[in-house]
Amino acid sequence: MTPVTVKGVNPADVKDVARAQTDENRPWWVRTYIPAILGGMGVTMRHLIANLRNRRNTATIEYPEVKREYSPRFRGRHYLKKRPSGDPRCVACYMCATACPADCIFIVAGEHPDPAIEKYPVEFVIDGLRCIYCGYCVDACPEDAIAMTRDYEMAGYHREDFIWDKDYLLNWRDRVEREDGYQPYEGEIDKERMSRGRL
Amino acid sequence: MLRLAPLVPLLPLLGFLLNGLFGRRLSRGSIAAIGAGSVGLAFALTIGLFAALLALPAHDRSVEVDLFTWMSAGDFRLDAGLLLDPLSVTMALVVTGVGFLIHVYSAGYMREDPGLWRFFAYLNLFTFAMLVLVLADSYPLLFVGWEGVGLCSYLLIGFWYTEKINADAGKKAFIVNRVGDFAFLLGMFLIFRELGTLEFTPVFEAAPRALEAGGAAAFWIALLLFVGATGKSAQLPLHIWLPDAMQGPTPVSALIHAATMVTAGVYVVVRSHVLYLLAPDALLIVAVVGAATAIFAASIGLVQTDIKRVLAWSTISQLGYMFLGVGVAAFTAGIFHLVTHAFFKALLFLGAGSVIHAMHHEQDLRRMGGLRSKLPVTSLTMLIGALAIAGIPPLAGFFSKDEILWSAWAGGRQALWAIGFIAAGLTAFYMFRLVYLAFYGTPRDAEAHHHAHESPPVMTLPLVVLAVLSVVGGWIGIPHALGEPLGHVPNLLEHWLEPVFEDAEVLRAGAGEGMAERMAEAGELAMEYGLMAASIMIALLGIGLATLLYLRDPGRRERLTAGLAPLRHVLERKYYVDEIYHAVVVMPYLALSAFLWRVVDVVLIDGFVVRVVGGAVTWYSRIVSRLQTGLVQNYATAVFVGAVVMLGWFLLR
Amino acid sequence: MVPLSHYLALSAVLFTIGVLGVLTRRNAILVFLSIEIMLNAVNLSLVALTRATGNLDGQVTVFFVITVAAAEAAVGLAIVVAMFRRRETVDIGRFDVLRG
Amino acid sequence: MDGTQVAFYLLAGLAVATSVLVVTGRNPVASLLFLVLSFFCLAGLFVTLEAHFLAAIQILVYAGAILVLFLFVIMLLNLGQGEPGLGLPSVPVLALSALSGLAFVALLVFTVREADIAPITPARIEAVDLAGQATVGSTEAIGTALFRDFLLPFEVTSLLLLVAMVGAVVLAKRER
Amino acid sequence: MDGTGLAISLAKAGFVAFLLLNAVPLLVWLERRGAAFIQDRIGPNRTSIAGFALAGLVQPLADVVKFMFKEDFVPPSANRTFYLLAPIITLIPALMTFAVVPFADVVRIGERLVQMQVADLNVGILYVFAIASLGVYGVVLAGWASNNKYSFLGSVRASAQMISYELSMGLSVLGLVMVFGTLQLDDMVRAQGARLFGVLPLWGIVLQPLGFLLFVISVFAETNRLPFDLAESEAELVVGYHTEYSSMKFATFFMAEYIAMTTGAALIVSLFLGGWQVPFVSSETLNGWTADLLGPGAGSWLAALIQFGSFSAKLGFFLWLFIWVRWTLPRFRYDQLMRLGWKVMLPLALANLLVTAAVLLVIDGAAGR
Repeated sequence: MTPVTVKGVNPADVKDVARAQTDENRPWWVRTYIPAILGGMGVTMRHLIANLRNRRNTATIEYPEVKREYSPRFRGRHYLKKRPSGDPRCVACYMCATACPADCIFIVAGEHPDPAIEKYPVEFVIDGLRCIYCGYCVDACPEDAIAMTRDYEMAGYHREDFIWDKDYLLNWRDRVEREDGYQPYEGEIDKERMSRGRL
Repeated sequence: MLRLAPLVPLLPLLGFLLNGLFGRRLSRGSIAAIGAGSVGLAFALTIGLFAALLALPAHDRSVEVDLFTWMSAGDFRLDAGLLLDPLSVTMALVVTGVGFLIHVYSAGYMREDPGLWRFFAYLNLFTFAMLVLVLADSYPLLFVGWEGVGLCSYLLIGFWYTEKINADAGKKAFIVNRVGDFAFLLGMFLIFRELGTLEFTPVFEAAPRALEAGGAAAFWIALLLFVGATGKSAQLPLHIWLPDAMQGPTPVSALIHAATMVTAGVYVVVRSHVLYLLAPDALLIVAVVGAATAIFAASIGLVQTDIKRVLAWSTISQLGYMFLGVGVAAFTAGIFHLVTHAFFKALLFLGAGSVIHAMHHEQDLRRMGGLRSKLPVTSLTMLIGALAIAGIPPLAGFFSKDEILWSAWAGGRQALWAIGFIAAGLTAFYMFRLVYLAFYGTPRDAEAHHHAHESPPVMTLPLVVLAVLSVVGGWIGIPHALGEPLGHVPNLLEHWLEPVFEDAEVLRAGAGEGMAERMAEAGELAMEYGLMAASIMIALLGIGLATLLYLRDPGRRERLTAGLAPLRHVLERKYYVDEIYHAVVVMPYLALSAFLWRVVDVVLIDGFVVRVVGGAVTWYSRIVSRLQTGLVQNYATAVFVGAVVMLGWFLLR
Repeated sequence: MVPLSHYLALSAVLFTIGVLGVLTRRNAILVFLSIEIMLNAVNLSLVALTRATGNLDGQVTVFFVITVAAAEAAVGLAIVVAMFRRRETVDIGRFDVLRG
Repeated sequence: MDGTQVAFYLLAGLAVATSVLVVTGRNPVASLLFLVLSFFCLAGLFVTLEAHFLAAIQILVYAGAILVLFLFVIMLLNLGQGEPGLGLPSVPVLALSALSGLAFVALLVFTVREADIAPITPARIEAVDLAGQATVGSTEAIGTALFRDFLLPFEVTSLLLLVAMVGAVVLAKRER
Repeated sequence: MDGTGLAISLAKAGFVAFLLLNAVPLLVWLERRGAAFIQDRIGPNRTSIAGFALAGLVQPLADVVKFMFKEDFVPPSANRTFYLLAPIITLIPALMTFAVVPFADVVRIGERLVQMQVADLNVGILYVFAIASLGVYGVVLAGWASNNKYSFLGSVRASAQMISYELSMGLSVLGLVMVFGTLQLDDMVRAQGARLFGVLPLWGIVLQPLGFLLFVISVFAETNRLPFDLAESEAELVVGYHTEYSSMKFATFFMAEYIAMTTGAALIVSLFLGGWQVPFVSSETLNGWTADLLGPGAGSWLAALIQFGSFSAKLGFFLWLFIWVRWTLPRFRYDQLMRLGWKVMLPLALANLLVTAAVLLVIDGAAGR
């Protein structure tokens, strides 16, 4: 039998490792596995005692009271930004709906009374159950009208609760305080880096 | 202390279990330590037993240690137990002591063998079985040990079983032994029929009362037991297995086929001496067979070229001596020779093993020579062994052999004495032939000689110990004739064994032959000295002849052998015994088998019986099968209804 | 105290129930179960007789009966399984030829 | 009517009832479970006869091992639902069996009544206990009997079990 | 048996049943909290009654309520009778086994000496094995009656496992039976009051260390606890034989497992750790002290209480061991399990038996029997 050689590995070493791992070459007390079992039980017991002494080790976050601090760029539930007048900043350009990979944004455009603004969304609906929270809509928006929050507590009793219409998207943050999450990039754009796929 | 006696056999058994079950996983060092250590401990314990027995008054030195009820069927009840008396303890000392030395030696000799664990397991098992044999308190238990040692002998002869010749040798030993064992069993059954028990103490108490001295029952019991002994101790005509047994590893040859197992036959006869004294005819047969074997084997030993086979034939011859001694009712002398023989023959075998080891498994004497310078310790110890077996005073062999010869003479068996006497000369000759061929002269195989080297201390140490024993071992049994002038040196062994043979004295006195008188009559000191001198002379003569022919003048040897070619041929073919057996036993057996197969089976049974019976059944069943529905329940219902009817008839009648 | 005869009568009744099971059922498993009932009926009488006579042999026999029953169950059920493999049924009415 | 009597009649009734259910049942699993119950009753009866060791063995070996084996086979062959063709047999066979069965019981009971040795009374128990081994039915007594008087049968039984084991394996092994 | 005796027996049985059934929620709590702490978590601590969460102890109560009120669902293809019967058959043997475990020395009530043990059977340990061997029925029936292949596979595995390890369990105890020369648990416990060299308590674990190890492992296997929980291996068999069980029927299996655990631990304690023996204080000494303190009647009660405390402490340790091991060791593979059972445990148990017999023989011989 020709020995299998791997580049950069001395076959002699491999043999030694392989032999060291066969059962036959271990002393009998090791092969009863009792020392190993006791060692393992020692590990678990150490953890238990450490956790009994102080709770700082525990990984648990006691959720409703304590909340995990997420990244400032966390992509949670969307909201629509308002103009000072209270109208949505959205101009119903369909950029976000086009960019959306999950196809979850539904917009009906309407003529805006203000001639400075061409259009406005008559309807603007996001299907929260289809949305994959990728943030492309935020990037796509030319008007900085849509942004994301750090809200992840999205529970509901009915599927309909997750169809967020324009009114809801504009106003829900007034009812619940939520920090801003992912925002459109506002700094200089390095074209070269972008071309390499990094912003 | 005596209560610990069961541990003596149990320790080797434990060693066997440890090595046998876990040997594969143990290191070679621990295997040897377990193997040798268990026997060493047993030896130490045996010494303890010996001391404890010695502390008792002489007449109480027979202690039975009950172990458990072995079997009970109807009125027959047999307890397994150990009998500790001077005889059995002497044997146990030899078995464990020599056994221990050989175990130690084996650790060196078998060091590189892959089957080391198996080897030590078998050796330990053998030691266990042998101890059971010698310590047993009944014939059945003795027989267990007897068969156990036979089994181990078989296993160890065929230890290197991958070669057919070894396996065949093992089988031969086993089968030849069966013949003897069968007779032994018959002897046991006969004892049970006549005396109703098989335990030693009651048997020997009842025997003089229940058995007529010189009667047929006693004769047959003694003879059958002796046939068993000839099988185990390789006496004529069942000696053929022992030379072949040399195929086993050399320590095995030393332990089993020289020092212990083969002497079991002697032990049995001595143990049963009460029965033998009741059957003088059987005793005579023992003596004759012993003497015949002694000279027969010694003569074959003259021409063997395999170093171990020389020793094997020598062993057979020496066993013949023991039987000769026992056969003239000199039981002490027999046991004495057994003990000393164990020392020097084990020494010779181990020395031979050392030579073989040095020569890289070369056993042919013709390819050795000049090894003295290469193997100083081995050659020196071998020389001591050869001197001891040749019967040169004051080495061990001299005292024991001479006592046997003297007993033969004094017992009125001058003819037997003469045979033994000549055999002693032959012994001295072939032993020195061996020594000269192996260690002296010029190397005949320069290549092997060049590579030869002395064995490691673990092998030479047992040699040295045994050599010392071969020198001083005889001093425990210095005859009165010599002891008195030397300042009242007592015959320790005789004194020690005396309680065992007390009853023998009584019986002997009453025996019809009147041996005691004859012994007294012939027991003149002058005669004894004379015979002693004669046997020294013949030993020296044998040595001198060997020196002349093999050391000084090999040319004369050539001429001599040319002149004696036919005799030499006969000796080399071992008197054609194997061939005779082949012609007388094997061939007829094969012919009978062929007859049974071709004629009885094929023609009679298959041709006639089967066809007729089968036809009849077919015809009948065709009629009966109409009743069969094939449903078991229908039959069962019929049976049940029938049973109810019968029950009703019986109960309501 | 219950008289011995009551035990023996009970044993007889149980035995007969077992016999009838063996004779009438065609499911091999149930036949086996019925045989077990018979064995146990006999065991009961043996134990009762042991109690009445003070001779322990009866109880020892029961011990052996139980052991043998275990052996019988093992072999019997193995046969049933082997038969089922061949015939896809345990109806002993279908096991009516000596050929496999 | 003392405790033992109550226990006897209760257990006897239950044993007969469950045994009948075993024999007449349609579903093998049900039959088997009734048989377990029946064996429990028998174990109870053994206890009333002071045979504690056998009672324990009865449950340990019979209920705990042998019947589990049956259960396995029933389940593995999937006979649990009962086969339609395996109900009770035809009327003549049934009648014949029932008749002979009745006759059998009648005969046995008749015999037993005739051959009644002696009622088991406390005095008698005491006499038996004194005469016999330490306590009839104790583990020790049975062990002594097994290993002294019945040693050979005992060893033979072990051989029988080995043979049965080998036989079962050979029989049930799938042929290749 | 007179009225008082009957009442005492009933009281003892009631006490044991109460103990066992209450052990279940405690164990559930211990298991969940223990697991959490071992895994650096917190465990249940939310449920509370009037603001008292009692470190999560209220959670099992909530669980009980939940089990009781959940929908009692029977799979349509299941065999209804046996499906319903199986959990009960599993629970009963688990409960019954404890009957022979003694939990304190005798107590004096008036003139009467009362054994603190529900049933003092002269086949003691044999009874335990007999009843334990019935546990397999529940498992087999549950798996088979569910008519679900995972359940069935689980039950076949579990029963094969239980039958295999029953052997080594029985054999590992036989050594101890030989040493003590009795089958009765209370005699065994009493015998363990002796001392070795006047120092070491002569507990079963000292006499039979190997037997102890084998027995503990067997008990783990018999109770289907990790690392031997092949029967329910969640990953492959979706919890095995009780896959199809829900609500109170599932809870019954759950209870059976924990009660079996308690019983197993009680057996380990009684056989190998001196049962109710207080270490270094013999029962006589203890009774003497308490009698001096309170008089013979009440004194025996106090002594029994102390002994019960000792028993409970040891029991608690082993119950904890069950949990501890569960959260330490991974599950065996099935072939490994069988190999361990038949090729390691059984030969070891037999060897242990042989060696014990040999040693006893030698000791008896040396004692000049």
